[in-house]
Amino acid sequence: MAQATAGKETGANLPFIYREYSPEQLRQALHKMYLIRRFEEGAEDSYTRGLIHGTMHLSIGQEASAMGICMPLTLDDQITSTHRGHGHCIAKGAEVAKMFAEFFGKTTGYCRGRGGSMHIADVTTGNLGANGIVGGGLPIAVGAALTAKRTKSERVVVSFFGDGANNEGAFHEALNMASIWKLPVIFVCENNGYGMSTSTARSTAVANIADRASAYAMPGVIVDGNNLSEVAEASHEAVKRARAGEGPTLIESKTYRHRGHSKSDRNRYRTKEEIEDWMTNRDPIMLYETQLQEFGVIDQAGIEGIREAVRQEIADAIEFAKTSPSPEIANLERYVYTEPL
Amino acid sequence: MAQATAGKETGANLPFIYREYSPEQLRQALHKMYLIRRFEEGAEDSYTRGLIHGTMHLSIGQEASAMGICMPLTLDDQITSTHRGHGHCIAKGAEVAKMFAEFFGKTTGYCRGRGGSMHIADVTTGNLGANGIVGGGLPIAVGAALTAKRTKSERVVVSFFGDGANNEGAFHEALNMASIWKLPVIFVCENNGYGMSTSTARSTAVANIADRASAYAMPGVIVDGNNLSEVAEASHEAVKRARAGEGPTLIESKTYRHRGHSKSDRNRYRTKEEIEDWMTNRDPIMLYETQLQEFGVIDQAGIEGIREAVRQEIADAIEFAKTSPSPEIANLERYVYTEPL
Amino acid sequence: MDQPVRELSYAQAIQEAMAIAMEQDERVFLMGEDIGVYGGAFQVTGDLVERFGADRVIDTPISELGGAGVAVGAAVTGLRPIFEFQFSDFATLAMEQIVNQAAKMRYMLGGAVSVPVVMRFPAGSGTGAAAQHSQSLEAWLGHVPGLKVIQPATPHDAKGMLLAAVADPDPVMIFEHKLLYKMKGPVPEGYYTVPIGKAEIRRQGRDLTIVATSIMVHKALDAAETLEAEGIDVEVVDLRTIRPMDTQTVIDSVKKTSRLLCVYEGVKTLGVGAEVSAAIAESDAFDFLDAPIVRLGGAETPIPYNPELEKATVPQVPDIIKAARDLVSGRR
Amino acid sequence: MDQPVRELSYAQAIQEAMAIAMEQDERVFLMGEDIGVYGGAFQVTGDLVERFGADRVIDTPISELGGAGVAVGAAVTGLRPIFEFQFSDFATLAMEQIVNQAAKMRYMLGGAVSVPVVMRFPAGSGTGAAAQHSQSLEAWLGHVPGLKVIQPATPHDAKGMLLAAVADPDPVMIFEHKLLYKMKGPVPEGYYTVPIGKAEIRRQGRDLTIVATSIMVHKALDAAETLEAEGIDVEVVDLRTIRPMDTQTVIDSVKKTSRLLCVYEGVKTLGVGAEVSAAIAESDAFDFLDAPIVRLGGAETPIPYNPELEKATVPQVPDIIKAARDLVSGRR
Ligand SMILES: Cc1ncc(C[n+]2csc(CCOP(=O)(O)OP(=O)(O)O)c2C)c(N)n1
Ligand SMILES: Cc1ncc(C[n+]2csc(CCOP(=O)(O)OP(=O)(O)O)c2C)c(N)n1
Ligand SMILES: [Mg+2]
Ligand SMILES: [Mg+2]
Repeated sequence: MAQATAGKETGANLPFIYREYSPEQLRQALHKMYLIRRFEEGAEDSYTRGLIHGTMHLSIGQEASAMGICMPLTLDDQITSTHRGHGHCIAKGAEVAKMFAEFFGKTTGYCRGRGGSMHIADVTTGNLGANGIVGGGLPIAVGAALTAKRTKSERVVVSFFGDGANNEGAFHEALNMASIWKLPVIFVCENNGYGMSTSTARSTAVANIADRASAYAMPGVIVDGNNLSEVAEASHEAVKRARAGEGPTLIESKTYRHRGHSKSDRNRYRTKEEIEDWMTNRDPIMLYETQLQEFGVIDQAGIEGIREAVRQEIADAIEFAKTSPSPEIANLERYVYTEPL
Repeated sequence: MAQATAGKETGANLPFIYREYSPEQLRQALHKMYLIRRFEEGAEDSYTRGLIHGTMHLSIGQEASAMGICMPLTLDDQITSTHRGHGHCIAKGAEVAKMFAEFFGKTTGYCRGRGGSMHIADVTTGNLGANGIVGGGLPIAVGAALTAKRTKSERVVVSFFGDGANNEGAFHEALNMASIWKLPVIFVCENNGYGMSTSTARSTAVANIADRASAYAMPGVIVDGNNLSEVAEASHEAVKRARAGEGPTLIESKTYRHRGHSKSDRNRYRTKEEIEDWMTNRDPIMLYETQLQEFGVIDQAGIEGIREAVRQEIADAIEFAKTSPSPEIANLERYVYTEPL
Repeated sequence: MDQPVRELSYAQAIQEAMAIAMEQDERVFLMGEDIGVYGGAFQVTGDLVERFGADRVIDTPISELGGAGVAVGAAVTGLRPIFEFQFSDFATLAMEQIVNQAAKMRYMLGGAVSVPVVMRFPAGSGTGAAAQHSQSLEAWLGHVPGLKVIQPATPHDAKGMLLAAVADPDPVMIFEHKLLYKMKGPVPEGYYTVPIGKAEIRRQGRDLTIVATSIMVHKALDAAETLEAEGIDVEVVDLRTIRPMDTQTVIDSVKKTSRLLCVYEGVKTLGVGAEVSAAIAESDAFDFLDAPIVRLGGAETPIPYNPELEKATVPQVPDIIKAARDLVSGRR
Repeated sequence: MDQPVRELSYAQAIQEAMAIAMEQDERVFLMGEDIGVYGGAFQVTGDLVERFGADRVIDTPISELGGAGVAVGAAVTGLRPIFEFQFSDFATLAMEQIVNQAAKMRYMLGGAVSVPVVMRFPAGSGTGAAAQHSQSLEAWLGHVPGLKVIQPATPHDAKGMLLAAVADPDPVMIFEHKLLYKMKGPVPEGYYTVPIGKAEIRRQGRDLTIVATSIMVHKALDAAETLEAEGIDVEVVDLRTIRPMDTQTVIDSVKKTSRLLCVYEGVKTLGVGAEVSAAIAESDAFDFLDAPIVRLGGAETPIPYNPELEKATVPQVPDIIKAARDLVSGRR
C-alpha cells in the first residue's frame, strides 16, 4: 500500500498507521481483518457440517498480527507461512473463494485440492505456502531472500512462525545464516503464548522470543500483536532495513488464539478466565474498530457496510467452493513431477 | 582431584589452580598434557607410516582446554566428546595403550577396532564417546544429565563441541532443554577459530559463542583456552553450579589447533604467520610449564622426568597396539545388537 | 496367557503398556511433545501425567532432533525412555540421532554400551492431514542395522510388543497407524510380551499368501472373507516386525500356497513389500512359486489432501481382492 | 557426442559440469560446507571459488538442515542451487527439508511451483571413516515420490547426469561414491547430458544379468572378466537411476539371460537391490527366471573402522564371482 497522510486529525502523536496510510487504506485493513475472521468462522462452520475434513488451525484473535505485518509489503514481496496460516494468506492478498475451494478439496482451490488448510498458498500474491512442519518455513524464507539479494531485486521476504517454532533447530540455523549474509528477510514470531499445550514458560528458556535476536546480531522487536498500528510500524521499520541491505529483523508479535490449537483440543492447559480476558478486552478487530472511530476514519454505518460486504464475500466464496469440481482419481499422480511442456 | 593448597607461594593473587590443587596434582596435569601431545604426535607418526588408516583430527595446541575442563571432574562425571576428541579422552582418564590399539583397529582397543579415532570412548572413565557428527553429542549430554538428575546422583556431564558446531540446530535445542530443565550439564565450546576452513567470522553471527548463552538464560563464560588455570577455574564454577542444581553453563574456551583440520587439509584459509604466532607464543604446554617453574612447582629436571616418562608410556602403548590381535571377520556382525547373556 | 482379557482400543492398549512399564521400573519414563496435560496428539498418553507426574511424563519443547538425542543420552546412561514423535513425519528432523547415534552407538563403541530407547511413531494416511502428516516411513528405519522396527497391527500386539520393546536392550522403533488407535480388540490384563521378530499367521489358507503390515492386515483379512466366498482360500501373514524380519514364516507359507501378495501402505517403491518380495525371490520358496510376486503398496505420490485422492493413494480392500483374484487366476 | 574426449577423474568431471552450468546460467550457484577456499572435503569444487567468486560458491555454516532449506527456498524462487553435503551421512540432519519440503512442495501446491534443486551426496565406505561417514542412503531417497535419485558410476555419466540434473525442473539427488572420485575415464568436452531414468548395459552377456549401482558396476565388470574365462557370459546393467527406476531395461535383460544378481553397497535389507528384485519378480520376466534372484548387498551392520572388517561389510569382486558361479551352476 502506498503511503499517505491519514484521518481527520494529524500530528506526530497519532499512532503510526494514521500518519502512514490514507483513510481508505485504513478502512481496507479493517475489511481484511474481518475477511480473515469470517473466513475462519466459515471454515469452522463448514468443518462442523462435514464439508471440510482433516483438521485446521484457526488464527482467530491474531488478525492484527497478520494484517499489520503485511501492510508495508508489496505483491512482489514474499512470505512463508505456518499451519496457522489463513490470516497470512488473506492479508497477503489471496482470494477467499480459492481458499475455500482448497479447503473443500476442489480443483479450483489454490492447491487444486492437494494441499488443504495446512498447505494453503497463493504464489501469485507472494505466499510460498503454509507449512505442516513447525519451523519448516524459516530456512525456505532465507533461501527466498537469497534469491532476492542475488537477483538484486527490491523484494523482502517475511517468515511467519509461532513461539513453539523458536525451539526448533531450523530457527537457529535460519536466523544465523540470514544474519551473516545480511539477507532481506523478516522473522515474525507470532507468540500466542503456547505451542499446542506447552506454554513458552515451560518450553523456552527466555522470557521473550525477541531476547534471542542478540544471538544472531539482529534487532529484536516486541510489539503488541493485537494492536494493528504497532505491528505495522515494526514491520515498516524491518522492511526499510531489509530493503536498504541492512539485513534481517526478528519481530515478536504478542498475541493470542481464541480457539483451541486444532480441532482436537480439550483445552486443559489454559484457564477460561485467560481466554475470556483476551476475547473481551483485547480482541484485535474490536480494538482497531474503536480506534478508527475515535480518529474519525469510520463511523458505525461504515463498519456495518464492511461487515455486510464481508458476509456476502464469504457466502459467495463458499458457494463457489461447493459447486467446484473435485479432482479426478485418474490425476492422482499429477504434480508429483513437473510435466514436460 | 581433591582440593589442596599449592606451591611455594600462597595468597589470593595466585592463579586459581595454585590455590586449588596440590603441587603433585599440578605436575600430574602437566604430565597429562604431555601425554595428550605425544599421543597425538605418535598417532600422526603412525598414520604417516601407514599403521593407522582413515583420517584423524588432532587437537595439538588445545591441551589446556581438555585438561582444564576435566580437572574438577570425578570419574563418575561424564563427557561427550567430538571428532577432535583424543585430548578429552585422555584428560578424562583413558589409557593411551587402549587408544592406540583402537586406532590400529585391534580388539584390545576401546571400541574393539570398530570405532577408530572418530569414535574413541572410554565409558569406564565417563567418556561417552567422540562423535563423527558435528553437534551430535550435545543432546546426548543433555540426556545423560537428565539421568543424573532423575537418579539424584551428584554427577555432572560436560559436552565438548567446536565453534563450528554452534551453528547446528542441535546446539540450540540442547541448550534450551538443558536450561528449562535446569540440568547438571556444562557446554564447553572449544573455539579454535575455524570450523574446518570456515572462520567464525564467516559462519557465526556473533563475535563470541558465549554471546549466545543469554538466548538460553544461562551464564556464558569466555576463557583463554590456552591458560590451564583459567579454564579450570571456569570449569570449577560451572561444576559447582551444576552440582548445586542451578543448571547449565556455557563456557567458551578460545584456543587454536596447530595442525590442519584433518589429514586432508591444504591449509589455504589460515596464514603461516597466524599459525606461527600461536605455536611459538601461545602454546598451552609451554605456557603452563613456564608458570609451574615460576611458582616453583617444578624444575627443569622434573620437566625432563615427565617428558621421559611420557615418551616411554607412548612407546609402550604403541607396542601394545601393534602386537594386539585384529578382529576376526567372522565377528563382523557382533555388537550390532546386544547379545542375550 | 492366563490374565483376564478385556476389549481395549489400540491407543488404550499402548497406554496400559506404558503404565505397566512405569509401575514396574523406575527407570522408565515418557518424553514427547504435548504428551502431558494435552494427553498426546492422539490421546495415547491420555491422563498418564496425572498418575506419574510431569517428571516422568515430560513435555518437550518442539525440538525433535534434540528431544530424540536426549532420549538416546538418557538410555545410554541407564534410563529407559519412551519417546513419542507427534507424527512419524517429524522423524525426518531426528534421523541423525536415530540413525547415527541410537542405532550405531553400541557398535561404534565395540559393545561397551547398549541403547535401550523406545521410540513411537504415529504413522499413515487417512486423516485428511495431507502430505506432511501422513507418511509411512518404516522402510527407512528397517534399512538401518542396530535398530529394531515393529508395526503391531492389533491392540493385543501393541501392548505386548511395546512391553517387549521396553525390555529390549536395543533401540526399538514402533510404527503405529493412526487409524488403528480407535480400533478395539481383546487385550489381556497385566504384564505380557509379544516377541519382536516373529510374524503371525492371522488366517490359514491354501491358495495364496498375503503378507501385510499394520492396518493392511485388517484390510487383507476383510478381503480374505470375500475371497473365501469365491472359493479362494487366503493365508494372511501379519509381518509385525520389519527388522529383524521373520522371513522364515513367509517362506513356509509360500511353500504351501505357491503365491505371494505383499500389501503395505508405504510408497510401493523401496517400501517394506520390496524386501518381503526380494527375500522370497532369493529363498528356496522361489521354486514353489506358481506366479509372479505381486506388491500392492502406496502410490508414487505424496499423500494428497482431498479425501478421495487420499484413499486412492493406498491399497484398499477392493484392490486387494482384485489383486488376489488376478494372481490366483493367472491374469496379469 | 561430437566433442573431443579427454580422460578426467570423476571429481574433475563433476567440477567441469558445475563450471559449465554456472557459465551457461547465471541462476546456477553452489552451496555447501567448505566448498570455497578449502575446495570441498573431497576437492570436488576445487578452485571454482576463484573462478566464480564466493558469491556463487557459498560456504555455509555447519547447518545442514538450514542449508538444505535455503537451497530449497532459492530454487522455488527462481535460482538453481547445487547443494553439497560434505558426507551423505549428514543428510540425516536435513531429511525434513529434502523429504517434506523439496520433494512435496510442488505436489502440495497443486503444481504452482517447481523445485529445481540439485543435491550432491558423497557416499559409501572404503575410506576408514567408520560408521557415521560411510553410509549408503540412496534407498531412503529412492522411496520418496517427488525426488529423482541418481548414482552415476563413471566420470562420463557424472558430468552428463549432473548437467541433466541442473536442467531438470525437479529436485535431483546425486549419490557419488567417494572411492570413485579419483577414478579416471573418458569425458567429452563441453555441454552434454546423460538422461535421468535410463539404465545402461555396460556389458552384453547371455548367461546372467548383474544389475549393479555406482562403484559396484566396476566390481561387476571385473567379476565378469574372470567369469568369462570360466565360460560364464555376464550381462552387466548399470542402473544409474534409483528413482524413477528403469526396470524395463532390467526386464529385457533378464528375459535374455534368465538369471538375475543384484549388487549394491547399501545395507542389503531394504536396499536398492530389494526394489530391483521385487520389480523383476512381479514383471513378466518372472516366467523367464531359471533361478532365484540373488542379492549381494552390504552386511547388516554399521560400517566398522577396522579396514578388513570394513571391506567385509560390502560386496567385493570375489563375492560377486562366487555368487555368479553359484547362480549359474544352480548351487544354492
Ligand atoms: C516439526 C513439527 N513438530 C511438531 C508438530 C506438531 N505441531 C503442529 S503445530 C504445533 C504447535 C506449534 O506451536 P507454535 O509454533 O507456537 O504455533 P501456534 O500453533 O501457536 O500458532 C505442533 C507441536 C509439527 N507440525 N511439526
Ligand atoms: C553434521 C556434520 N557436518 C559436517 C561435518 C564435517 N566436519 C567434521 S569436523 C568439521 C568442522 C567442525 O568445526 P568445529 O566444530 O569448530 O570443530 P573443530 O574441527 O574446529 O575442532 C566439519 C565441517 C560433520 N562431521 N558432521
Ligand atoms: Mg504458539
Ligand atoms: Mg573449530
